[in-house]
Amino acid sequence: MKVKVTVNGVAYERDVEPRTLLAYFLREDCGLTGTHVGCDTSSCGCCVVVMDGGRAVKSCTMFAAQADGHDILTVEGLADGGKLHPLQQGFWDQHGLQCGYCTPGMMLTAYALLKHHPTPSEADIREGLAGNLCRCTGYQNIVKAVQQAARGGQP
Amino acid sequence: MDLQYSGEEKIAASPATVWAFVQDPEKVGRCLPEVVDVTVQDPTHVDAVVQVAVGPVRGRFKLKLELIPNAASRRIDMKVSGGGFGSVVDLTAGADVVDPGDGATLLKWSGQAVARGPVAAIGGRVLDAQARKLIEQAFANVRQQLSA
Amino acid sequence: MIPAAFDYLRAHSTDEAFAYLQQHGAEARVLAGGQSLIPAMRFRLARPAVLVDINPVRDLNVLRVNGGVLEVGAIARDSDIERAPWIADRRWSLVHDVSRVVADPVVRQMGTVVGSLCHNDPAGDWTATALAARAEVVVRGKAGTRTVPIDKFLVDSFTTAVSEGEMALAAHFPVPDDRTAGSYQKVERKVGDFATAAAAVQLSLNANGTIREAGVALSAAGPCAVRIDEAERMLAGQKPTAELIRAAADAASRRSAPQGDLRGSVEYKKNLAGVLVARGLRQALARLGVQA
Amino acid sequence: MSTESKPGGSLGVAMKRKEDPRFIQGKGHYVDDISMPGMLYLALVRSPYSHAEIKSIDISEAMKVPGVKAVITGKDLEAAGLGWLPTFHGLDKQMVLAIGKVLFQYQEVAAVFAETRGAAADGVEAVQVDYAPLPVVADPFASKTDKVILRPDREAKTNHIFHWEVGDKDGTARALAASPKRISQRIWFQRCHPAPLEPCGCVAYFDTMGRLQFHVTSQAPHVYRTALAIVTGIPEDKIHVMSPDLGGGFGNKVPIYPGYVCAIVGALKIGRPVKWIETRTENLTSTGFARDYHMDVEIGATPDGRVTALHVATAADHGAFDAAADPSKYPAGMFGIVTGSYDFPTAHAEVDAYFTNKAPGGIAYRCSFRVTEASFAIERAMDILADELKIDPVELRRKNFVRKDQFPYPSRLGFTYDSGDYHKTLDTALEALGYQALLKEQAEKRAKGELMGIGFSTFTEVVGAGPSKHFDILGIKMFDSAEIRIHPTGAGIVRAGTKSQGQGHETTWAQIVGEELGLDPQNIMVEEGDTDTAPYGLGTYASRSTPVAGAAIAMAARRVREKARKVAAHLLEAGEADVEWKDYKFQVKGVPAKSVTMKEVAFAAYTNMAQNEPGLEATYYYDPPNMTFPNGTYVAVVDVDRETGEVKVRRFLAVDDCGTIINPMIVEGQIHGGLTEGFAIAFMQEIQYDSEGNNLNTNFTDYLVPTSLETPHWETAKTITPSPHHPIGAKGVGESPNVGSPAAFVNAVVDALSPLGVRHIDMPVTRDKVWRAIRDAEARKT
Repeated sequence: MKVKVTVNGVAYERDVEPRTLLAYFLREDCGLTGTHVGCDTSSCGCCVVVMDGGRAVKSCTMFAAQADGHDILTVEGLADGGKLHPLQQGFWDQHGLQCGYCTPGMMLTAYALLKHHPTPSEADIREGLAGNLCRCTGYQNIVKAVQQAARGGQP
Repeated sequence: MDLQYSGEEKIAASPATVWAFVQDPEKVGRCLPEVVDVTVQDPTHVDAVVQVAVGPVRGRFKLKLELIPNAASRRIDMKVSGGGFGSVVDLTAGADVVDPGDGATLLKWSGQAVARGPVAAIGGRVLDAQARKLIEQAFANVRQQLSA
Repeated sequence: MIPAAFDYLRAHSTDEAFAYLQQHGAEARVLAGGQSLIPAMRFRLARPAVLVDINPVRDLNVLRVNGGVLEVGAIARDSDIERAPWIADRRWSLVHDVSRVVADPVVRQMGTVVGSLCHNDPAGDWTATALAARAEVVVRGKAGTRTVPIDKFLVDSFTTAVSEGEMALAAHFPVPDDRTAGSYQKVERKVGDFATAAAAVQLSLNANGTIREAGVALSAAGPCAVRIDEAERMLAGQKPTAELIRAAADAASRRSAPQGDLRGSVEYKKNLAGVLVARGLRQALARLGVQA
Repeated sequence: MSTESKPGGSLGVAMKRKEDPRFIQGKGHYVDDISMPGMLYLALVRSPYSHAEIKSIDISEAMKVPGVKAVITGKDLEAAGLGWLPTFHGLDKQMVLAIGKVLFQYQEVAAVFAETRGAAADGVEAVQVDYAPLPVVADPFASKTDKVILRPDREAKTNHIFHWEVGDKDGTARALAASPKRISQRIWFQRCHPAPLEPCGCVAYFDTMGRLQFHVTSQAPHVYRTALAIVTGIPEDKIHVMSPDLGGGFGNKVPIYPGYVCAIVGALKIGRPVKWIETRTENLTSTGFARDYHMDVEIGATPDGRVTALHVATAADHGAFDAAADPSKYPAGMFGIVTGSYDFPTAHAEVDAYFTNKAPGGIAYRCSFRVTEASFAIERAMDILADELKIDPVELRRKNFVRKDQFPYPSRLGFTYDSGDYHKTLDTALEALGYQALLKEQAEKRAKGELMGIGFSTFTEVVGAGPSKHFDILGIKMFDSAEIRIHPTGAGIVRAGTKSQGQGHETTWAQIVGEELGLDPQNIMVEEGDTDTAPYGLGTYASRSTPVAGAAIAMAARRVREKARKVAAHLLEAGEADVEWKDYKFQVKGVPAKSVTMKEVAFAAYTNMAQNEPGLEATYYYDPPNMTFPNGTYVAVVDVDRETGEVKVRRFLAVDDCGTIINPMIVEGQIHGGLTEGFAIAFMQEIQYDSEGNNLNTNFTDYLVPTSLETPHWETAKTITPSPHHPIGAKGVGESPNVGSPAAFVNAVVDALSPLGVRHIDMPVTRDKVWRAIRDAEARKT
C-alpha cells in the first residue's frame, strides 16, 4: 500500500506492506537508521519518535500506515542545521550516553516531555523517562542532561 | 506453565452409545469448538483446524488429536497438540463414561494444558482462558450432539 | 518479530468503521492505540486478517464533560486524561491516579481508555477503575447504539459485551459530586509491568460525613477486574473509621482470587489486595479532609 | 575536576567524549544499520522443547512461502563439516543447528533465508519439525545423578563437565573443624542475562575477491577472525571482521553464536549478502547467560571475630554445552578471588560443573570471569558470620582486612594482589555516609517496629587478564596491543586490539597518548574493531581494556617518544643523552629554556630528521606481568514496607579504588551503570526454568530492566592506590560496580529483617520473598 509520511520536514512516499512497522519504515524505507529497535514487547523505548510535534510514540508498536499524512520527528531532525538542540548539547555535556543505542529514543521522549512540561523537577523527569530503558548510564546523567536542556541548554 | 481443569456432563443417551461416540475420531474432532476442518488420519488420529477468538488472539490454529480408548475402564484419553511459530500447546484430557443406572450417562472429565515457547511467555493468561474454554466446550458439544 | 500479513482498512468515520466490521466480522480487529494488539501480533499470537484503523475518525477523539458524564471517545488517549486541565480536581482523583500508572509514559500517548476496557486484561488498570467509578460503555451494533454498564460489559478474560462486528464508541464516567474523591493503588515490579495487584476506590460523602456511596474494585484478582460488593455495602451509610476500613479491606482480600506467577504467590497477592484497598480508602478520605 | 583537554596533562581530565557527536545526531553505525543491494534476511527456527529428539524437519511448505530463498538444517551444515563448533575455550563443542536432538528450549533448529524480514518470519512459521520429547534435566543436582545422559556425543558418558579446585583442602578442613565458631550457608547466585540494549547480529558477504566481509556485534573481532579461519577453513587473510558501534555488550557479545555461522554459510551458498539480527526473545533465551552458581560457603572464626578458614563448594549449571567463555586454563574463571579483601590463614575452593537442558554460556554480565559470584559469596557470608558472632559487620571486616603493609599480598588461593588500602577506602565511606548517625536512626526506627537496613560490601576484584604464562583463549595469549602514528602536524592516530561497547575508548585512549606525548587528545583519532587495520588484540571484557591495552598504548607512546628524542636531539643540536623529556617537552638537561615540543619534533620527523629514520610511529604488544586488583566499599541504606514487601533503596554510596583514573567523568559513568545492573540483579532479574525446561523470562515483560523511576540515586567517591606494575598505575573499573553492589543490597535487606531472625534471602529479593520472610518470622515468634 502507498504511505506518505513527512519525516523531519521531508516528504517520503513509499509502497509498503501493511504490516510494515513504523520503526522499520524509517530505518529501511527512509534510510534514517538513527531510530533503533531493542525489544519485541514495547518495553525499551529505543524506537521512540515524536509524532505531530508533541506526541512521543514507540515506532515499533505502530504501523507505517498509521503515520500516513502525519509529521514524524526523529533524532536526525533534532539539530537545526549545524546547531545542536539543547537536549543534544545536554546529553554530550553531562555524559548522558555511553553506547548511544538508547540515546535517540531517550532524547525524543524528553523532547515531548519538555513540550508539555517545560520546567520539570528531577522526579518529573525520572517519571517521564520511565518508558525508556538504558543499560549503560544508570539514568543519573540522563536526568542531568534533560535538566540542562530545560534550563535553556547551558551546562 | 501447566493449567488443570475438570468438569462433568450429564448426557441423555446410553453409556454404550456415548462410549461408541467418544471413540470415533471424526465425531470427537467435530466437537472441538469453532472447528473449521476435520481430517481423520486413522482410527485414533485426526487433524483439525479451529478458529480461535479470545481477545487479541485471533486466527486459525492447526491441532493434532490422538484418541486412547481403554475399554476395560470405559475411559477415553485424548492428546491434543497444536501451535505455530515456535510455540506448542499440549492438551491432555480424559473422560470416564459412568453409568449412573438411570439410562443416561455421566461424562466425568479432566484436562491439562502445557504451553511452551513464546505463546507461554506472552499469552500465558490468554492461553489459560482459551484452553479451559476449548476443553469445556468440547465436552459440552459431545452432550449436545448425543442428546439431539 | 514481524506480524503475519493482514489487510489494512482506514476508516474516516464511525459509519465507515462499523461497515468494515460488519463486513469482516471475526476476521477483523479494531486498531485504536494498538499497544496490546500490536505486540500480540508481533508474536503472531494475534493474527487478524483485517485491521480497521479508527485513528482518523475525528468524532471518536473526544474528551469532554457532557450531560453529567465525562465522555471518553474511543481514540482519546491515556495521556490526554493525564494532561487534562480539569484532572487535578479531587473529584477526578481516581481517574487521575490511574492515568499516571497505566503502562508507561510513552505507551500512554497512544494507548486508549476504551481500548483497554475492550481488551479486558485480567490485570487491566482501566477496567477496575471503571467499576469503582461505575462507568458505562457505549457500543454500536446492528440494532443501533446501546449503553452497557461496566458490570455487564466485562464478561470474562479478554471477553466483553462487544460481539463480532460491533464497536465500542466511548466510555462514560459519571461526573462525581464535589464530596467525592478516589485513589488508585497499584503495586508493579517496575514501570510498564502488569499489576501484581491493584485497587480502585471512590468514595462520596454525605453532608454529615457518612459515606453516601462507595466504589471498590480489584485488578489482577481473577479472570477480570472485580467489584467488591461486600466492601461497598459495608461502607455505605457508615462513618469512616479505622475498623470499617479494615473490614472492607478484609472483604476485598477474601474476594481476591489471583493466580500465582512470577509476580507473586496467591497468598501474597490476596493479602496485598486488602492492603491496597485499605490504603486507597485512607487516601481517598484524606483527599476529602477526613482522617480515619 | 578540570574538563578542558590540553596538550600534555590530559590524564585525569573529565574531558567530554569525542565519540558523542555522532551518537547524539543519530549517526552511530550499528550492524543493523547496514543494508546492501540483494541482501537476504536470516531468521532461525527454534525448539519449543527443552530436550527432544528431532524425528523430521519438513521444509517443503517453507520453500513455497513467497520470498523464501533457502532453508538449511543441521544435516546440511554437518555435510559441510560445520555441524559442530568448538566452544570458546576449546574443551567442548556446540551444535550450530540441532542435529538429532535439541538440548535447550529456543535452540537453533533451522535457518531460513528470505528477501524480507516478513518473508523470513513467515518461512520460520512454515517449517514443520516433528519432536519426540525426552526427559528433562533442569538443574545441576538432578544432572549430578546421571540418570539422564544429556551428551552421548562426548567421550565420558556423564553430565559432569569438570572438577576444579584450588587451595589447601586438608588444612582448611582441619582448621574449620578446630574453629570455635563456624557458619555455613548455601548461597545461590541465580541465572541472569546481560541483555545489552542492542541485540546480537551480523551482515556477512563474500566480495568479488572472494574475501568474507563480516560485520558483527563482537567484543573480540580478532579472536573471531582466527576462530572462524580454524573452523571454516577459510584462510585468515580472506576474512575481514568489522565490529562497528556496539549498543552495549557486557560480555554478551564475546561468544560466536550459531546465527553468525549460518549467515556466513548462507552468504557462501546463495552468493548474496545475509543479515541476521536476533530478536530480544532470542537474545534472552539463547545467547550467553551469566552466573547460575550454587555455592556452599563455610567460614571458621574465633569468638572475637578473627577468621580462621574458608571453604566454598560450588555446583555450576553450564547448560547444554560448555560454552563458558573462560581463559582455557581457568574453567572456573577467577573464582579463586573468593577470599576477597580478607587475610584467611587457609582456604579451599572447588567447583563442579554440570550439563543441563538450558542455554549454554555462563561468563557474561560484567563478571570478570566468575568474580561476581565469588565476591557475592564472601561478602554475604561475612555478614552471616557477623550476625553469628554478634559483631558489627564493619568491625568484623576491618579486623580481617589485608593490611596495606602486606602488599603485594599472596592470597591463599593463588593470586598476588598488586596494591590496596582497604582500611582507607572503608573509612572514606564511613565518613561520607555518616555511619554513626545512621545507626542511631536505625535504633530509633527499630524501637517503633520499622524495618531499616544498612548493608556493606568491601570487595576486592581481579581483572586485566592476563599474563601470558597463565592466560590464553584458543591458545592465543591474552596480551593486547596498540599502534600509534603521529602525523607531520602533530595530530595522530592510535589503533588498539580492544573494542569499546560504550566505555569511551575513543576519548580515554587519546588522553593516554596526549599525556605521554604532550599532544592534544582532540587531535588523536582512535580506531578499534577492524581486523584489517587494528593490531591483534584479545578484545574488551573482564575490565581488561585499560589494564592491558591502556598499558600497551602508554608503552607504544614511550617508544614513539624514544624515536622522537633522536630527532629532538638533532633539533636541539645536543647529544641524545643530554636531552630529557620534562613538562611535556624535550629539554636539554639543565637548560630548560632550550626545548622543543613534540609537535615541532613530529614535523621535523618528516621534514628535517637528519640521519634518523623518517616518520614517527610505534607498535607495542603488552604482556601484563600480573593481574590488577581494584577494590571498593559500597553501602546501601534501605527501608522495607512490611505490608507490601517493597524495599526502597534510600541511599547508596560507592567508594571505588581503581588506581590511576584517566577520565573521572567516564569512570563515574561506569560506576552508575554497573550499580544499576547490580540493583537489577539483586531485586529483579532471573532467567528461570520450570521443571519441564521452559524458560519463564523470555522477554522484557518478564526479564526486568529497571527504569529511571526504580533506579536509586548514586553517590560516588574514590581513593586512589595505583597499580605498581602498570605503566600509568591504572587498574580498570568497568566491572567493580556489578561485582560489589549485589551483596550491599542483599546485606542491607537482611540487616533490616535481622531483628526478626532472618539471616539470608536468595536473589532476586522480590516483594513476595520479603513479605513471606517477615510473615514466617512473625509466625515463628508467636
